[in-house]
Amino acid sequence: MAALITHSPILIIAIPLLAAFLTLPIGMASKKARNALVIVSLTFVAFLVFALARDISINGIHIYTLGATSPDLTTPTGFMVPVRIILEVDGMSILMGIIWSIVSLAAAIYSLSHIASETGQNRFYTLLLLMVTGGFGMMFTGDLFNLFVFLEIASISGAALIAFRTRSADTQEGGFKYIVVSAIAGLMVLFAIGLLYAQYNLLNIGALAQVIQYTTLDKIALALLLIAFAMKTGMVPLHLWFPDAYSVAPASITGMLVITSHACMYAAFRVCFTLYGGVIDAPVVGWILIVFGLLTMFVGVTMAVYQKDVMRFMSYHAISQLGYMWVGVGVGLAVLGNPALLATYGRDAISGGIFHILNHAMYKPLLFFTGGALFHYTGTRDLTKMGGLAHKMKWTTILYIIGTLSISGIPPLNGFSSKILIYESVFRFNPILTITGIIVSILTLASFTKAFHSAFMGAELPEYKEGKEVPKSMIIAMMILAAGIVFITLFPSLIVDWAIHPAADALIDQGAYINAVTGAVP
Amino acid sequence: MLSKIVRTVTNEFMLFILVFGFYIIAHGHLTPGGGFQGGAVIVSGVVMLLVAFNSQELKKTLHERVLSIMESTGALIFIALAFAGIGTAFCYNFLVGSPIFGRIPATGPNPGDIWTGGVIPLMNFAVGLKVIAGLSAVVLAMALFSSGEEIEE
Amino acid sequence: MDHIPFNFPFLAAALLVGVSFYIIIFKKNLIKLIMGVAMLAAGVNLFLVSLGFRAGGAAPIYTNVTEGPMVMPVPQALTLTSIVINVAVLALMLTMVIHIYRHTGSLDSEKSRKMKG
Amino acid sequence: MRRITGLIALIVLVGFLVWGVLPPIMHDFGYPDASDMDDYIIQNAQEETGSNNVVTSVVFDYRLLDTLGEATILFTAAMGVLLLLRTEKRRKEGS
Repeated sequence: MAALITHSPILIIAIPLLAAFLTLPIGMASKKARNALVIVSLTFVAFLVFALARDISINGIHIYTLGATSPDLTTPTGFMVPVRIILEVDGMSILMGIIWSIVSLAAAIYSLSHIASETGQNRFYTLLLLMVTGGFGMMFTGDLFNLFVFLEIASISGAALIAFRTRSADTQEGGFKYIVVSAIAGLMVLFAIGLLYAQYNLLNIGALAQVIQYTTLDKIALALLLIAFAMKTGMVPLHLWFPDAYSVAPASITGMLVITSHACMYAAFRVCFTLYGGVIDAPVVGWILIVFGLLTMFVGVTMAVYQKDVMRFMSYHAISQLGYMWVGVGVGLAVLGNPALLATYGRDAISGGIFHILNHAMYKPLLFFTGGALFHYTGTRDLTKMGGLAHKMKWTTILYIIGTLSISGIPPLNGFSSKILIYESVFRFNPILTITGIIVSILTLASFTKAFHSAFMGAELPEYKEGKEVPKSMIIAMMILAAGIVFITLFPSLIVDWAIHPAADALIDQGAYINAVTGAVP
Repeated sequence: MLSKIVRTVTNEFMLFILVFGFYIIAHGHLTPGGGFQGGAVIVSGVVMLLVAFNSQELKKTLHERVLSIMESTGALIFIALAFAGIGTAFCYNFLVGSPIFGRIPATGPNPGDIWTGGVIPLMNFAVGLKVIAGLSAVVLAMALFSSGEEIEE
Repeated sequence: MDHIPFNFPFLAAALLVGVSFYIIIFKKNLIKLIMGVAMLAAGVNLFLVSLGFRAGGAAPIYTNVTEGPMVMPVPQALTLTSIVINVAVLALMLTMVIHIYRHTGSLDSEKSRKMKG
Repeated sequence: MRRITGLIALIVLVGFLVWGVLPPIMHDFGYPDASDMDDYIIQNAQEETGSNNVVTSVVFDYRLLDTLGEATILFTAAMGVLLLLRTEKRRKEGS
């Protein structure tokens, strides 16, 4: 068990990879065995993630040096600079890992019946597992170039999966836009890595953070990194590709894509707080994040009101919700250099932003899955053609209501507990931000009620009289996420104490991250 | 399908391309090259075959199913070699000092010895297999698809 | 070859990146867009590989090398990785463009974009 | 409108890049500022990995996870291309 924990960071990345390589040969022999392989490997990975989380909450940051004579030997003996790739898992990474393990498991279960009638399933599951690998790699790595490699794995498999249904032109265009944006973002990240490498001859994030000077080249590199990651998360001036790509993918993949955009957001936070934390011009960068975050919130929700396509409508809401996280963490970044303000509300703002990532990662995939269930039942994504579906799809209706209440921040549900944390702390920084947030929240509720009305309420339409509720595995997958929402709703303070505050502290405490790399010579 | 002269020359040259690619893969730890480069050289030979003969003709000998399995095999060998070092750490080069590829060359310039490098030569072969199968499958699939031929799953 | 004026390799890489961004932003043809991405990749790769150069250095391979400084090996490894990644990206992009052409009969990004949001 | 914003963004980006890579800001070509990590690798690669080719020893030993990821990307692309170019025959319901 101890050895399992020691090696768990790389096992979490390598087991889905191994399963992906095995999926095709096994799938050619038997479909049941392939499905079992996918589910079992993802369950085992989820178990490892939770075991690692428990270890981190006891022992602090977990370090794993690949290919060294001992996994905790970060630098070669008698040498001060790390040479090998180091995986570094702290409170923030493991929170993202927990989210990703839950959502990917739910998405795999959902796919079992959602794509059961399509061709090319072996390759679909292979790519799904590769995407899981890419996501975990991005979250756990402590090396900039390795981050780029895993970013590309997640992007390429994601693009191929978006274009999975090749019968229509929309899916191909969505996939094409996604891969062009990912390729450009990836190359910008690579250029920034080159700029940093030119000056310090280092690729490790912790070691770079120790020596970084904030020269002109560092500023250009910071701008490139932030633009690239913001582009991947669909921040507003660069959001046009986002709904096109997210609305055409199979619903299970859309749920996972939401988390990959959170992973890119995590990478942006890692760059701002950990890599540049000591030298960054915090108020300027913080305000940039806040302004674009507000724009993202507002534009996303106003565009969503007009949408008739159910997945497109939800994609715009995803953009809008991502704005809350940028604002929350941006406020925390703006006061990073001021310990007093950081203690009074900065830490709470960061916690609110991170808590909102967790909540969004539960309810947004749930909503996308219900949207996929509607598509599964009716064969269309057009809201105006739906109606009266509550009569037939009881479970889906209940789950949709849970998701709606949660995304609009109705008091007892989990969306409220993170939004109130953001509102309270941001109000002390600048009240306008809170007011905008509340307006956006009201608009969200209004548009989701409208969509609910047009899809579920009213008389049964004749064309949907026949047919049954969606298959069991789709219900189970949605239940997993709904259970997450209910759990957070019931124990918000427990979650904040055990998961959110350690994650926020991990972002703020740059020294611990650096020490784990350069100080841990056994 | 191109003329008989082209086809004959292609057939003859294919052997040299295979040998050269294999040489680049096998000497990856001594001279410039390695699995990716050698694999790409061999795939260029496959592309040459594709130009000289047409894609239907080539499909009789190179089947996607076989290529997919070859690629999976290469990937599995690679990750298995990485896993094999997990006694010390993942990706550990556990063959240095052992009888297989385990010799350590003299530090500084030397003429080179094929039995060095630990797992590196083995990994070069795994990567070479994977690159050959993967890129050929991509090229062949594109050629078949654009000529209107259907591909099996 | 001791001193190259104006950091010429870096400058070439930066200009290549600029030209490719021009193509990506302003050209409507999807194949040209893909060429722009390929050029961007070439520019970034050129930048990376020229970072590792040391004046008068030999290739970092000990087989029958003459004594002297060696250029840095890590940028070359990074460039190798980046090249392979770009091959993969280009293959997938071209596949999608083949499909788009099949469905819409056009390679113009303005014409084929049906839904706008 | 879109053209003008695009043009401004392009000029700013290229301007910064060109300004950034010229000598006072960037190091002179051929004379890097720091090379600790690479010097360590050049000196110890033969002993630690047994490979004469230092680039190969970086690719397959020091940064093996990157190479694993790179090989995975090639695998992903092949899988993606074959997935997208598959036959679209409707199979019967259920698996």
